[in-house]
Amino acid sequence: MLLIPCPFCGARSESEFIYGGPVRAARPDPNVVSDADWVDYLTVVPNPLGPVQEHWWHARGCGEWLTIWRDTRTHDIVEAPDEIE
Amino acid sequence: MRYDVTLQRCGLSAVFDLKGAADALRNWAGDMLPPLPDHPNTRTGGGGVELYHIGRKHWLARAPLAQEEVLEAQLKPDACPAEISIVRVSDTLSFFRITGPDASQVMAIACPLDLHETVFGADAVTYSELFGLKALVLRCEGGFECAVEQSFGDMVEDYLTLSCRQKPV
Amino acid sequence: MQKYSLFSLARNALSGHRNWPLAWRSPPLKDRYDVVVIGAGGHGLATAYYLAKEFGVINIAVLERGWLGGGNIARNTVTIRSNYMRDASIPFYVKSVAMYEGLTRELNFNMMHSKRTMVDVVQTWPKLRELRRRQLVMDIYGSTYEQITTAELRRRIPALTGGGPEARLPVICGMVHTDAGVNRHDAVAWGYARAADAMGVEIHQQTAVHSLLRGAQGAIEGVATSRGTVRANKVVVAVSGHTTTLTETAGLRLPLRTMNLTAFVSEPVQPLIDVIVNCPDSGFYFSQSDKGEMVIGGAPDMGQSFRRDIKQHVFEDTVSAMLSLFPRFKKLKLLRQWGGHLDIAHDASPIMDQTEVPGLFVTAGWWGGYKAIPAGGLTLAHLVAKGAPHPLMAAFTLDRFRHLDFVMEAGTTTAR
Amino acid sequence: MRLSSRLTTGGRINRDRPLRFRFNGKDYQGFDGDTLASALMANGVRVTARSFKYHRPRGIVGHGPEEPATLVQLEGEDAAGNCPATAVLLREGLSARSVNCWPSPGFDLGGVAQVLARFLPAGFYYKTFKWPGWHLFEPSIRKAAGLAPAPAQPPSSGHFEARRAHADVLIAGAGPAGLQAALEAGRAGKRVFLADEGSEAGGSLLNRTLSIGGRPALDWVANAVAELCGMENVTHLQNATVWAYREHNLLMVNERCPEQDSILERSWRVRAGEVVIATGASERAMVFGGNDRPGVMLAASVQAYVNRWGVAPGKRVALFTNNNSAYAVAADLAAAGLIVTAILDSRRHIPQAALDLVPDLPVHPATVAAGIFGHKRVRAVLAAPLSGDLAKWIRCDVLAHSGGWNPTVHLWSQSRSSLRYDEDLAAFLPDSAVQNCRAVGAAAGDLTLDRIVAGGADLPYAIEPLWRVDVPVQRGRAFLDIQNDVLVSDVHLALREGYANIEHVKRYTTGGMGVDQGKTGNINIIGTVAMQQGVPIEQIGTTTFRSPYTPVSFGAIAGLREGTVLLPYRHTPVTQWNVDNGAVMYEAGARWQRPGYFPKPGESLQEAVNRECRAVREAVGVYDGSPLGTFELKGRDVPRFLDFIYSNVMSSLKPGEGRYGLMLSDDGLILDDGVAFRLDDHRWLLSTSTGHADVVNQHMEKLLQTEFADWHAMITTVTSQWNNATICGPHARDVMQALGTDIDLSPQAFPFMSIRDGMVAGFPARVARVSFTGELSYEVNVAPRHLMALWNKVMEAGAPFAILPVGSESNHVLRVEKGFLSLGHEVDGTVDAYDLGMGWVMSKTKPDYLGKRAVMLRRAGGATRRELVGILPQDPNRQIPEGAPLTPAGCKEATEGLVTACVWSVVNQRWVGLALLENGHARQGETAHVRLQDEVIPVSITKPVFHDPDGTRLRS
Repeated sequence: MLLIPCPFCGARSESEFIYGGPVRAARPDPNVVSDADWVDYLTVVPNPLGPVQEHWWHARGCGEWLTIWRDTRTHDIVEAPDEIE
Repeated sequence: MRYDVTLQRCGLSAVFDLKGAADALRNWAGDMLPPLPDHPNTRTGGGGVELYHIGRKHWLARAPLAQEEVLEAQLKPDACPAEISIVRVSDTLSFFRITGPDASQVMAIACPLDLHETVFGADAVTYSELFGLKALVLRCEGGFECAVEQSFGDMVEDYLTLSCRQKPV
Repeated sequence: MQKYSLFSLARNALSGHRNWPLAWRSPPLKDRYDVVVIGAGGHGLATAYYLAKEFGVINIAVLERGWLGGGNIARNTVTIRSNYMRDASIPFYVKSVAMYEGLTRELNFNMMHSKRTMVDVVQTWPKLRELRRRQLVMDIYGSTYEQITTAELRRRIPALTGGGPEARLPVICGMVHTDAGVNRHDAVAWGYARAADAMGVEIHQQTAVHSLLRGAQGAIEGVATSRGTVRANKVVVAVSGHTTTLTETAGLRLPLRTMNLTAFVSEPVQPLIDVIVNCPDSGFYFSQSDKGEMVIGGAPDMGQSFRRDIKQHVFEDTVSAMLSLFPRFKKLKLLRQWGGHLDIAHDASPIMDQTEVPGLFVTAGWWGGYKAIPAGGLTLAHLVAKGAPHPLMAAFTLDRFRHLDFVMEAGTTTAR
Repeated sequence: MRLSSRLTTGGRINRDRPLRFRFNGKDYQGFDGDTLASALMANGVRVTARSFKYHRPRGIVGHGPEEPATLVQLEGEDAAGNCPATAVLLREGLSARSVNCWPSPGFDLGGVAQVLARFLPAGFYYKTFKWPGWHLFEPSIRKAAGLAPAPAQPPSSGHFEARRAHADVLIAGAGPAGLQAALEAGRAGKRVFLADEGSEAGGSLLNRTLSIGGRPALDWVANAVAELCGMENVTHLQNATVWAYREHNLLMVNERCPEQDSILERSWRVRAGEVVIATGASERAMVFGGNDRPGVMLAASVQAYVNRWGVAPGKRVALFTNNNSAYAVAADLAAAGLIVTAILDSRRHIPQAALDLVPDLPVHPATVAAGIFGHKRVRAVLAAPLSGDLAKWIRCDVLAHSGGWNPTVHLWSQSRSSLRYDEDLAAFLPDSAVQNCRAVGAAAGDLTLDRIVAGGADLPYAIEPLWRVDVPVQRGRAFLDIQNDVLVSDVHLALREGYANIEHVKRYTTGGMGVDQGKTGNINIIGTVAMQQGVPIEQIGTTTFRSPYTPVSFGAIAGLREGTVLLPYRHTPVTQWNVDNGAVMYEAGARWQRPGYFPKPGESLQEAVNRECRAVREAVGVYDGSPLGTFELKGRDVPRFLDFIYSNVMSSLKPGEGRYGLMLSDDGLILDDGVAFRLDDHRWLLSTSTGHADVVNQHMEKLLQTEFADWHAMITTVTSQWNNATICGPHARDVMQALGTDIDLSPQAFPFMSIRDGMVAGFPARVARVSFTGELSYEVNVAPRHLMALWNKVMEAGAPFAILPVGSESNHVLRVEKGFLSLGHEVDGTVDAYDLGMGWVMSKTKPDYLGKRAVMLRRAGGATRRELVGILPQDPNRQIPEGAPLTPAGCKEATEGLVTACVWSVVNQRWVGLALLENGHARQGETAHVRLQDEVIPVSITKPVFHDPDGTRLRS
């Protein structure tokens, strides 16, 4: 169970959060992008053996959506969001 | 042997959900509310009203139920400007009090938070978990106060009862 | 290949077991093969075996970075079943179950296949509706699924004493899938390895593939390994969990995410449960091994991970769910737990195809691919040898993503 | 033979508190402070178990959780199986029985397996029992499986508890190193959590006779414990095993017999800033012929029984070692009055310091134990000089052996920190840490007290590894794993057959896979493999150290968390009324318990549902719609936000108006259907399906916080602030009037799909004209505190119109008659709005919204679509099971659709259904075929609406 740094609440137990998936490329303009690129955007996500940037929702906390960089090999959080003060 | 605590299921409080930029809120309701807490997950109080800073640009104003109509009249949820959101949520929260020497032991069963006084001080208030449910947790005289979504009230009562081996008073 | 039998066992016993031959060789690594299979797990070994047996392709190297049979096949809960929902899936799994039942004879290696049926413990009406729906579609393909009363359910699983009328989710009824079974996962890996080796397939352990090599025209040309370059015009990637790690070295993007699935076993106890128990509404399933251990699995953790980790809260949910239906297990002890990583496709259905890189084949997205090993190996071998998809796996090709025609089986039971 | 082996003095037992206990049906007596093992030994019970595969007689080997041989099952109140006798604390009335032997360990019928032993080498299962089929053999083989039976029922009294703790430092182990670390951290004011698996602190010091600063080491322990006890910031637990080390310094602790007697076991989930691993070391066995015979024991354990429990495991003890630690043991035994008949040391050169400890004892350098004489107990050991000189038998009733020491690195390894092989200690040691943890004391390789505590006096440690005895004169079987009966020859066979990796060896031979997880034996298997392959041991590596360190009961892991915490339950203010009025309640999504139907006595489900449906169609009904997800949205950008998340246009709504819409995911799947109302310029109210409320909330918050952070929209969940009673049916307006309201109810002033605030029956209310039944319908929302009162008034006001409460079953029938979709039924992840005949909901004017492009792309693919149709069984009285497949001409082949719902229509007096059917829209009027297991049912294909097709009633 991870200890996730929430910018508002500080480090909290993973059980308070809902996983929001890896951060994807910016959403292309669906009116200009090709079919292949659109499918790629919709279905392919980064799956690195190493740090991945991902969304977490502090659903049973302050409600913040935050992103962290987490190493998929060790689960170490290698980059945390800035704290709010 | 059972834990040395007193468990109470509390009645309704008047609660208003406040969202928006701090100064926008001050402009609209500043004089009717205590000063906005400036640190995350802390609270201020005054005039029977408590103000909990429980999220980014997010506060809860809480007062005895008797003050609900007065607050509603003052805060005017329907009339407030587009920049801020004020919603009456008094019925949404079901409050419990766990007090007594073993209160923190019972909380350790229910909640993952580190509630040690050096970490969770007298003015601390935050959303966390109670038996896996989203819950408001704060310190009160001699123990802790918690609130869950009203519809889960009965379940949390059952589980607090189970945890401290005694019924609420 | 030395024939294993009671007689060979007795004969060897008299010579102090000093004359057993190697189960497989460790030949020198050549620099070229017709086919290179990456990954000596269930799917990799089965693919190599059927390539040799069914399609006469024997110049094959199976490259394994660790020890053969050491990946997910060493970590799974050996549940073999065919109770799926879609026309695209059911016949494939029906075939796989049938192949498993004949595997001991086919490979002359005791798989200890035990066709002991799976019993679903149903606790919600929507789940019952879904399982009934499956029952009627499965019947079309000859797979069995029958509803039984709660009384019958409790008779078949006496240890199921929870879920009474007062329970949070009272048991409604059971569904019985008589085709389901379990077997010995090590035997599957070793049996395929031994049989493939006997036909000339080379298995190279401790041989890590670092990258895929493409030629000037972009077609696959071979692989770079910890023991040097190995050339082949056909390369099969069968490395559950690490699929994208490898395919990215060829500039290929696949709709796969890698995540954790954990399992655990109890202390060995005397026989108590003789079916596979699946509790989809509570979120766990288990069976009792011949050694007496309860082999228990739950839901995966959705986060991406290569850590082979155990998520304490996910684990506790599974244990709590189990105790709510099997309270007598409170004093039963956890003996061993582990995690495995597997990859899941965007629509949670498997991917078996030749990729846009000519000559590069993948078999991936098998969360719970154990039950699919024989049919997966056979149909992939067909694709590799003939260049055209086998009808049983046509729905699992990458082509479905071109128009987002997903195969939606996700979450159809807890037992994956 | 029942001679007492209790020494007259000594031991940390309370001789004034005798305890009676039963073992295998015989009564014995021990003392407070005993373990079951020490008590059995004191009573002269030597054969205490039988082995798993060969059923050989076994005795007690160790003194702690590492015990490989003697497993017992506890009977009675605290029934539990497979417990090492060495870890069971003796208490009054304890009743235990050895596992895996019948009728008794002394006379075990299973023993015949020994005769067959040569036919049962490693892996023999794989080679045989194949013909005619495994199923013929499995039952009998399963009978032999397992050890103890599973506990027959949960503990009848007492309960388990699981709680959290937070600490600056967690220290695993309260031996000298752990106590030392706890004192330092405690004095520095840190929050310390100290957990030790033993019944008292002190670790190995409890078993030995060492001194610190010239005074008994146990005085130092007592002082340390007392000082820690005085520190507010220190939590010190005994009988508490740290069994798992997870990511981010989360550790699991299992506390047995905590202070409250009502608590059976307690687990702690401890989040620690730093972890100190002070778990000590465990002694490993020597591998030689007959090393499993009762009386062959670990040297340090013999020492422990003498010093800690005042028990003499035997009268005449021979020792066999490859390291110094056994010399301190010999000295202690001699001092306690036992006869030490020989010390066999495989080393040629023995350090003088060791010899000085035992000036008068017969030491045999360069000599190994090569066999044991005696079946159910040791009578002599065969001492074989490595020189090849004549081996000779030496009398003894106990052989105490020490193969050296393994630092207990389980937790270290579980933390994913690395190990290295240390040549000098011939053991794997902690190397580099990957989490914030450190190992201290014996766990870190500091095996002697002087290196741990200042002033500690101890014999320097030195070892020359001997992985197995390999001399020609050796006789008897040499065991590597005495719990799973794994022999050296088994490992050789595995290697011979190519199972060369240590993991293969483990799996092929089952070595180290027993309840003890190979704590004493694994290293010897690794050493044996290394010897056989002629490679250095570090190249072989270890097998994975998995949690738990020792077995933990599932009850303790779950604590209170049974079904209900996993599956919370939610109530509305009307829930109890429903129950009191005979409703059949069940799960209705999002954890809500809702009434299914309200049967009268003797009434069937169908009869009750028909009655409720008729009420709604012909008069009036009411249901509790409170669980619907409700959200208030506020802000300037709400309109464009709603236009983006709904497939149709919401921004054009005027205050007071509402609109039904679909939410799609960006890959074109239907996420939810619901209604959006505009309250005023900047305030909106969203109503979602019950089951998807949380998902929709997450979806909206994610978009607003991650994609459109600059858009100004704020969401407040008001599901439990506005509960409702939904009044539906031709007489709904009459009931509203009777309730009394200041809202103008005329269709002109308050039309379908609009919302009004006002007073209803004296309560502040928010009334919405939505309809899930197809009838005139008012959703009266009030604060939950008022709902019950409102409900009673509704029943009152409705009485003249014969109002009935209606449950989910009737709602289902009513919506099917109208062809309204249900996410669980018609929407199963494959259909889109066009398939459902709702193309109108897919805006043509909006350039972009979630799911638009995906749906276009998917349809452009040209794959055959399954489209929503109505079906009428050609036999009107024929019900069709929901989910039944439709196949071409009803043949047993690939399906072309399925029946999503089939209900008895009270308005049509026949069964009607909805179905998804390939190209269904174009097949109106045709016949389709439902394929059941042994039946084909023809159905006519119709439009998916069976009541009030143009919606005049719901608009009325």
